[in-house]
Amino acid sequence: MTNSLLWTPLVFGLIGLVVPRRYSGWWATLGAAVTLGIAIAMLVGFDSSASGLQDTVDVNWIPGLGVDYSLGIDGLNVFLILLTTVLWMAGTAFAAFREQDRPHLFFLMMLVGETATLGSFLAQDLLLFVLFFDLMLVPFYFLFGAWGTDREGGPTASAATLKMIVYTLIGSLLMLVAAIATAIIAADGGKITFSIAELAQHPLGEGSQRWIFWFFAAAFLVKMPAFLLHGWMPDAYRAAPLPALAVFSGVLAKVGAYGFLRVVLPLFPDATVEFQEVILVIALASILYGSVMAFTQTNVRLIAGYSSVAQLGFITAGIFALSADGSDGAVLQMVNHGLVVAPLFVIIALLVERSGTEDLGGMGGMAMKAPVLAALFLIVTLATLAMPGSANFVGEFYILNGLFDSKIVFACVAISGVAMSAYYALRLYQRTMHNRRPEGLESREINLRDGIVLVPLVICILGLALYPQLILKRTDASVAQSVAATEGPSGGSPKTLSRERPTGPGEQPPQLREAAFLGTPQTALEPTKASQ
Amino acid sequence: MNFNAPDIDYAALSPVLALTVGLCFVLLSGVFKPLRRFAPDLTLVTLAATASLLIWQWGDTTELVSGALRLDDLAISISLIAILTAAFAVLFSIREPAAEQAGSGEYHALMLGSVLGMVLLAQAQNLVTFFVAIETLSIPLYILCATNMRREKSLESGLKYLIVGSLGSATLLYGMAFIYGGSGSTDFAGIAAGISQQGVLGDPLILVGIAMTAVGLAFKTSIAPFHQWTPDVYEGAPSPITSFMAVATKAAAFAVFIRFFDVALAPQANEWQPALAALAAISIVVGNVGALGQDSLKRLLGYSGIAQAGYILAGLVVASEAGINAIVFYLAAYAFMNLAAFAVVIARERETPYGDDIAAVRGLGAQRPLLAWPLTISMLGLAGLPATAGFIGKLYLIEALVEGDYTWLAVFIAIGTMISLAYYLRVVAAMWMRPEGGAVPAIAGASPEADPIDSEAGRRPYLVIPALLAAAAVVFFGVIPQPLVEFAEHAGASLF
Amino acid sequence: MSATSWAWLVLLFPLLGSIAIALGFKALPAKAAGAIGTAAIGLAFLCGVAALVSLLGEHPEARHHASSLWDYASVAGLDIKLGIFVDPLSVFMVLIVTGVSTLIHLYSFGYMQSDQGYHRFFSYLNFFVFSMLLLVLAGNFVLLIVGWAFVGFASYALISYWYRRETATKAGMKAFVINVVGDIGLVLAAFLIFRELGTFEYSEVFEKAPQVFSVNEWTITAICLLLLVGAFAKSAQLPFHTWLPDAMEGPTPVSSLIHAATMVTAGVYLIARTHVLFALAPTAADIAAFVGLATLLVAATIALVMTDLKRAIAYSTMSQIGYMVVGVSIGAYSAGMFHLMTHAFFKALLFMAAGSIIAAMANEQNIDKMSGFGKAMRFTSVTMLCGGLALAAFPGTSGFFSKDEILAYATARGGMYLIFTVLGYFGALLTAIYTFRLIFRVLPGKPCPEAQELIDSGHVHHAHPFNPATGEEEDTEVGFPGADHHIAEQSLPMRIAMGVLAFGALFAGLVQVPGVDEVVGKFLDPVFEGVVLSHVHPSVGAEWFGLAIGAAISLAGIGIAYFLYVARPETPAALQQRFSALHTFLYNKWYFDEAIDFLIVRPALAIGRFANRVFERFVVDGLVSGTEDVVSGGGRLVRVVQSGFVRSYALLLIVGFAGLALYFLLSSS
Amino acid sequence: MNIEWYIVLSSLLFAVGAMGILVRRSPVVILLCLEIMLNAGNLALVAFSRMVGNQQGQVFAIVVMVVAACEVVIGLGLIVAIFRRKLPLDVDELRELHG
Repeated sequence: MTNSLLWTPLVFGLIGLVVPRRYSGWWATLGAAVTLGIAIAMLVGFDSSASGLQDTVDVNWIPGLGVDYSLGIDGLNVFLILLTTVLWMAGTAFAAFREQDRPHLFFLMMLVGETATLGSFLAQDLLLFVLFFDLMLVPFYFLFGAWGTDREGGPTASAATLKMIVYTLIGSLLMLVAAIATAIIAADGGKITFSIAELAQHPLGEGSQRWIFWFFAAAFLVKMPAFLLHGWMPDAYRAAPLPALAVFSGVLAKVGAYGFLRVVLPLFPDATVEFQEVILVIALASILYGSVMAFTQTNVRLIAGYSSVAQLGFITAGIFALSADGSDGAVLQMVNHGLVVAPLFVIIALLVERSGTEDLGGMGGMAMKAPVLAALFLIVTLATLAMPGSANFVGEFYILNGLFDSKIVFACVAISGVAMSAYYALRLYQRTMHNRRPEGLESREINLRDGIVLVPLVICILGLALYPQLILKRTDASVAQSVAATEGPSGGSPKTLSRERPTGPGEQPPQLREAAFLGTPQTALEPTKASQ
Repeated sequence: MNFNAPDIDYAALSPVLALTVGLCFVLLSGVFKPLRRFAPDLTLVTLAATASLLIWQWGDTTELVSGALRLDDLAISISLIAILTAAFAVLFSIREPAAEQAGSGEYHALMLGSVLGMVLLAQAQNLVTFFVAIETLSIPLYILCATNMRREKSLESGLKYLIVGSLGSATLLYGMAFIYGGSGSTDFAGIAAGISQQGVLGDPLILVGIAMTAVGLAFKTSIAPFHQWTPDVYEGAPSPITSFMAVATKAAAFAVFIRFFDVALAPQANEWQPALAALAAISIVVGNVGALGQDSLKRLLGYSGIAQAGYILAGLVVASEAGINAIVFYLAAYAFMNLAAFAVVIARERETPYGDDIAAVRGLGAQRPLLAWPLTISMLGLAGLPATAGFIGKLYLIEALVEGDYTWLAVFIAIGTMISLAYYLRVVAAMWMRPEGGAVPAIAGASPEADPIDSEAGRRPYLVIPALLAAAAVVFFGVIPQPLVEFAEHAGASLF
Repeated sequence: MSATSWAWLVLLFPLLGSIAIALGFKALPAKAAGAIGTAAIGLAFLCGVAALVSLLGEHPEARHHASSLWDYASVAGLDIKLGIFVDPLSVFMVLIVTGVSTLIHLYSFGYMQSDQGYHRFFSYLNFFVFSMLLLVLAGNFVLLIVGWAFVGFASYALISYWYRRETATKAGMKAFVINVVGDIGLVLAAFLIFRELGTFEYSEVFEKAPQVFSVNEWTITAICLLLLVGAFAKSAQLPFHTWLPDAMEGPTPVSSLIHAATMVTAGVYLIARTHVLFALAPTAADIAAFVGLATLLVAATIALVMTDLKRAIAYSTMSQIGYMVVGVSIGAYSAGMFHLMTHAFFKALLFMAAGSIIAAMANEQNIDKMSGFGKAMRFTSVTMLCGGLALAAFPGTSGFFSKDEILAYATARGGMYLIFTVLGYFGALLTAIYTFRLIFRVLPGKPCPEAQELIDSGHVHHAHPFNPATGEEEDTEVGFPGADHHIAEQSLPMRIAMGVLAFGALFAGLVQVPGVDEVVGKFLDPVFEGVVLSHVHPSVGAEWFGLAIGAAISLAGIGIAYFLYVARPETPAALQQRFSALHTFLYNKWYFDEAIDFLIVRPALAIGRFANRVFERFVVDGLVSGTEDVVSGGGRLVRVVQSGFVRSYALLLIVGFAGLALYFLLSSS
Repeated sequence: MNIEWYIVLSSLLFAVGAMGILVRRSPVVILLCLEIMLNAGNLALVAFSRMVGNQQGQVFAIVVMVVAACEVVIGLGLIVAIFRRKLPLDVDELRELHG
C-alpha cells in the first residue's frame, strides 16, 4: 500500500513519456488521481488511536551503509500525505487544462516531484528522508527553470531557480552530514542504523546535539523559508510557473516544518529545548516581517509568497512551543495553509490571465462579471487570514494557546501577526475584486475547467472549517509522542504539565486526560495567589 | 649445483601478459595496411580479454614477481575501471581525427600501453614497479595528448603535460630515493618495517621522501596545488584521450596512493593525515571555484575533476577500510558519470561549430534528448544529487569521514558540492532552458585548424549507446547501489 | 421540544436562507430571494418565541441549558465543542435580533428593489443574522469568538456592499481591521481564561471563576480588560469607534440593522454575559463604565454638528451604546439590556426614516440641502418623529423609561457613581438637542427642490447617480444603489416595517414601568443572581424621581432645539462664528481619525516601506550576493593563477612541495 | 667520507634542475634540466644503496635511466612536431591554453 502510494506517480510519469503529447496532461492527472485514491484509502484504514507507525515497509536498502528503505504512516504525516496528493491532483489538472510546451517533460517532472515529496513525508529512515528531501528540488528546478518566465530587469528564470536550488541545498547537504553524524555517534562503534525510531531510543550527548541541531534547522528553515533565509523566495516565486508554484508553496514548504516534528524534536530534545527561544525569535521575525512585506507588496505572487513566510512562522512557533497543543495546531495549520495557498495561486493565475499583469495597480473590479470566482476567492481569503470559524483559526488558536502557556510574551507578539494578516489578505482581495475596473481589463467568470480545479479545494477548506477535529483527533497521539521527548528536559511548570497530558499518551484513554487537566484550577491557584 | 627456477604464477600474471600481447598485435596491425582498420577491434578484444582474466582472478590475492606486484581485489577493481574507461575511449576514438593522423595502430597501441601501466600501477607493491608503472602510464599519454597535430592546442597540451609531468615524476623519484635511503628497502612491506622503528617523524630523510612521493601522486591525481596541468591538458588533448585520462589515471594513481599511505604508512597515519586533509580541502575549494566561470566544457570537467579528486583524497585521509571502500565506489561512479558527459561533449564537438564550448549543448534537450539526458544525469550525479551514484558515493565518503573523526572535511565536501551546483546546473540549464545556438565563440577551437564537422555525430551509435549505458549505470547504482557497494567492499577487504 | 432544540433551529434558518440565496443567485428571481431571506428570519423569530415559551415553562432558577452538536476541536486538553448556551439573557437577545431583523428585511425588500446585487444583499443579510445569533447563543468562548468574527465579516461585506466605491471599500477595510483587533482581545482573554481555569465552556468558567480568582486580582482584571477591548471594538466605544461613522457607506437598511440595532450592541451583551467575571474585577468594570460615559458625551457633542444625516444618527448610536455600557458595567444589567432593546427599536426606525428621505433626495445625505419633508412625506416624517421622541426620551416613550432606569441605578449605587447620573443627564440633554436638530432641519420649512418635486408630481427625484461621499460619478454597473429609489410612501413592506417599529418605539417602554410591571427585569434578573451588584436596587420612589428629572431635561432639550432651529434659525450660524474653534474641533470628530492615522497607520506603512526598499534589498539580498561575490572572486583568482605559463605551473608545484615538506619537518621537531 | 656529501650533491643537482626548469624558456634546455633532476635521483639511489647495503637501489637506478631515455625521446619528438608547425620554440609563447 505504502509502496504503491509512493511509486504510482513516478510510474505514471514514466509511462506518460510514450503517451501522445495531446493526452500526456490527462494521463498525468489520472496518475495523480490514482495516487489520491490510494492516499484516501490509507486514511480510511488509519487507526487514529495508535501513536505508532502504520502500513510500514522496511527493507534493507544499502546494508553496507546501514541505510534502510523504510516507510510508514502515523498521525504526523498522514494528513500531509493527503494534502500532497490533493494539491498535486489540483495542480496537475490545472496544468493539463492549459497548453504546455514540451508537455511530456513537464508532467514527468510534476509526477517525479510528487513521488519525491511523498517520499520525504513517508520516510522513516533518516537518510532516506534526507535523500527525498534533496530529490524534491530536482524536478522543481526543471519546472521553474524551463517553464518559468524570465523577468526583464530581473534575473532569468534559470538564474532565479539556480539561486533557489543552491540556497536550499546549502541546508540539506549540511543536513546529510548531520544525519550521518547522528547515526554514527548514536551507534558508537556498533551497527550503524538510520532508523529514526531507533535513533530516538538513544539520544546523543549535549555537545553533538548542538551542532547537529543547527545543521538540521538550517535545512528546514531555508526550505520554509524563514526570515533572513528567504532570499531565494522572491525571485523564484516570480519566475515559477503557477501550477508548479501552487504545489511547491503548498507542500514543499511544509516538509521543513514537518522535519522539525519528525526528526529534530525526537532526536535532539536537549538542543531543542536549549535553542527553543532562538527558533521562536526567528519564527516571530518571520511572522512580522512576512506580514509587513505582504502588505506593502504590489506583486500578487509575492503577496502570497510573503504571507506564507508569515504563516510558516506561526507553524514553527507552534512546534517550538514544545507543548502538545502547540504542535497539534502546527500540524493542522500545515494542512490548512497548504489548502489555502494552493487555491490562492490558482486564483492568482486566473487573475493574471484576466488582467494581463501581476501588479495590483493593474487590477480591480473583477467581482463584477465574475461573482462565482469572487465568492471562491473570498472564502480562500478569509481562510488565509485565519477567520475564526475557519480551520486556520483553529490551527492558529492551538498554536498560540500552546505558545501562551509556555512563552506568553512570544504569544502576545505573534498574535499581532493575525491583525496584519487580516489587512494584507483583505487588501489583496479588494484591490483585485473590488473598486473600479482599470482600462483594458476584461473580467471573465471562472470557466468550468478551472472550477473543477478550484471548487473541490474550497470544499476541503469549508469541510475542515466545520470539523477540524477530523485532523486533530488523528494527529494528536503521534504529535504528543514526538513532543514528549522534549518535555523531560524542558521541565515545564507543573501547571502546564498537568494540563498537557503525561508523556507518551498514545495508549491513554481520553477521559483519563480530562481527569489529568481538570485538576488544573487548583494547581492554577498557587501562582495567582502568590502574585498578590 | 642445482638450479631451481622461480615458479611463476602465470594465472595471476595473465592479465598483464594479455595486455602486452594485445599491445604488440595492435601495434603490428598498424604496420600492415589492410589490418589497420581492425586496430580498434583488436584493442577492444584485448581489453575484453584482460578484463575477463582479471575477473577470473577476482577474489584471491597473490604476490607476484617476488612481492613487487600484488594482484588483489583492489588491483582488479581499479584495473577494471581503467579498462572500462579505455574501452569507452576506444569507441569515442572512432572517426576521431587525432586517431587518423597518428595512425590508428599507434594510437591504440599507445592507449593499451597506458592501460598496461595502470594495471601494473594498481598492483605495484615496490617503489621500482611503482615508478616504472607510473611512467608506463604517463609516457603514452604525453604522446596521445599531442596526437591531433593539426591543432596547436593539442601540441601545446602535450608539451606542457610532458614538462610538468616529468617534473612530477622527478620529484617522485627523488622522494622514493630518500624513502629507500631512510628505510633501506624499496618494497612497501620493507619500507613499513623500516619506518615503524623510528616512526615517520623520526627521520628527516623519510619525511622529505614522503612529502615528495605525496607530491608526485597528488600530481597524477591532479590534487591542488599540483593541479595546474589538468585544465590545460584536458582542454588541449583530443577529447577521447581526455575522457580516458580523466578517469583511468586518477583511478590507477589512487590505487597506489592507497597502497602506499593507507597500507604501508597506515601505522603513522595520524602523522601524515593532517597534511593530506589540507590538500584535499584545498583542491575541493580550488576545483569548485575554478570551474565556475568556465565556458569550455572540457575545462569545466577538468576543474570539476580536481574537486572530485579532493573528495576522493578525503576518503584516503581517514586511512580506514571504510574509506578505501568509499574511494573505490566513488571512482567507479565517477567513471560512469564522466564517460557519459564526455560522450556527449565529443558528439557535440563533432557536430557543431562550437567545439567544446558550452554553447554546443544549448537547446540540446529539445533537439537531441538522447544526448541531453545522459549529460543531465551525469551533471546531476557529479553534483551529488540523490538517485544518482554520485549521491551514494558522497554519502559513502562522508560516512567514512565522520567515522574517522574528519567531520570538518565532510562539511567541506558539503560546501564544495554546493558551489559545484552553480556550474553543473549551468550546463543543465543550457540544455533545457536555453534556445539552441548563439554566436560562434572565438575560443572554442573553431579556428581554421578546426576539425571537419560531422553533422550526424549526434546520432552515431558508438557515441549515443555508450552515453546511454553510462547514464543508465549512474542511475542504476544510485537506486540500487548494493552491488557496487559490495564490489567496493571486496576491494577494501582484500588489503587487510 | 426543549429550549435548546428551538435555539438550534433559530440558528439553522438564517444559515439555510443565506446559503439558499447564495447558491440560487442565478436561478431565483429577485423577489424570491427577498422573500426567502425575510421568511428565514421570520421563522427564526418564531423559533425564538418558542424557545422563550419553553423557557418560561421552567422554574426561574433552572432556566439555563447547554447543548452541543459535536467536538469541534478538542484534543490536548482543550475542550472546544460546537455548543450553545440558552438562558433568559440569550433568548432575550435572540428575540431582539430576530425581531428587528425581520422588520429590516421587510424594509430592504422594498428599499433595495432596484439594486442589481439584490441576491448578494439578502444572502449577506441572512448570514449576518446567523452570525449574530451564533454570537448570542454560543456556549463557549471559542464559539463566541467565531460568531464575533462572523458578524465582523458580515458587517465588512455589507459596508463595502457597493464595492465600486473606493470610499465604501476603504470603510469596510477599516471596520474589519478594527474588529479584528477586538477579536484578538477576545482571543487573548480566552487564552488567559483557559490558562487559569482549563476550560472554555461558559457554565464551567462562571462556576469556577469565583473559586479560583480573588477579587481584583491581576489575572481576572487582565481578562476583563481584554474582553473590553473586544467589546469596545465591536460597540464603537472610544478609542475604537472611528469605523462606525464610515460604516454609513453601507446601504441604509444595513446601517439600521447592523450599526444601530444589533451588532454594535454585542459589546453590551458580552459584558452582561460575562458579568460574573466583571463582578470579580470591579476596577475593570469601572474602567468600562467611564469609557462608556466618555463615549456617550464625545459622540453626543459630535452629533450636534454633523451635517450628514446618517453619520449624525450613527454618532447618536455611539452615545446611546455609551449608556448601555455604563449600565451593564455599573451593575444595572437588566436596565442596560432593556435600553438595548428599546434603542434597537427607535434607532432602527430613525435609520429607516432617514433612508426613506435620502432615497427621496436621490442619495443626497447632507441635511443642509434638506427641508420641508414634513409635507412631502407624511408617513416617513411621522415615524421619524416617533423615533426622535423616543431617542430624546420624551416622557412616556420607550427611551424615556430605559435610559432613566440606568441613571436611577447609578444614583442608587451612590458615591463615585453619582458622576454617571449627572453627566448621564447632561448627555440626555445633548441627545434631545441633536435629535430635534435633525428633525427640525429636515421636516418643517419650505420644501427643498426634491421635496417639491415629490409634492408636485408624486415622483421621486432622480439625480444622475453619484457617490455622496466624494461626489464622483458612479459607473452605472452593479455596485451603486440603483437608478431609481424607493421611499416608504410608495412601498408597503417598508411602511409595515416602520409602522411596527414606530409602535415599539413609542410604547415598548411600558413593559418596564418602575413599580408597575417590570417584565424585562423579572425575566432577566435570575441570570444575574449570585453577583453582589444584582442586589442593589433603586427604590421605586427614587426611580420615579429620576424619571421626573429625565422628563424635564428632555423637554428642555427639545425646547432649545426648537428655539435654535425653528424660532431663531440664524442663531446656529452665529454660534458657529463665536465658537468656530470648538466647532471645527467637533466637526472633525475630535481628530480621532487623524490621531490613529498618525500613531498606527503611518508608522506601519513606514516600516513596510523600509522593509521593502532597504532591508530586503541590502540585508537579505546582500547576504546572498555577498557570498556569491566571494565565491566568484575566488574563481577569478584561480583563473588568474592558471596563467598558461608552464613555468609558473612548475613553480607552483615546487612551492607546494616545499610547503608540504616544511609541514612534515616542522611537525617532526 | 660519509653519506651526507652524496645527499648534498644530489640535492644540489636536483635544485639546479628545478631552477633550470623555472628560468629557461627553451623546451630543449628544460628537457636537459629534467634529465639532471632524474639523475639527481639516481645518484641518491646509488648512494643509499651503498649505505643500506643492498642492491635494490642500483637496480632502481638502472631502470630510471631507461625511463629517462624514453622521456627525452618523447620530448624531442614533440619539439620536432612543434617546430614543423612553425610554432615558436619557447614555452612562454605556448599559452593558448589558460584561465
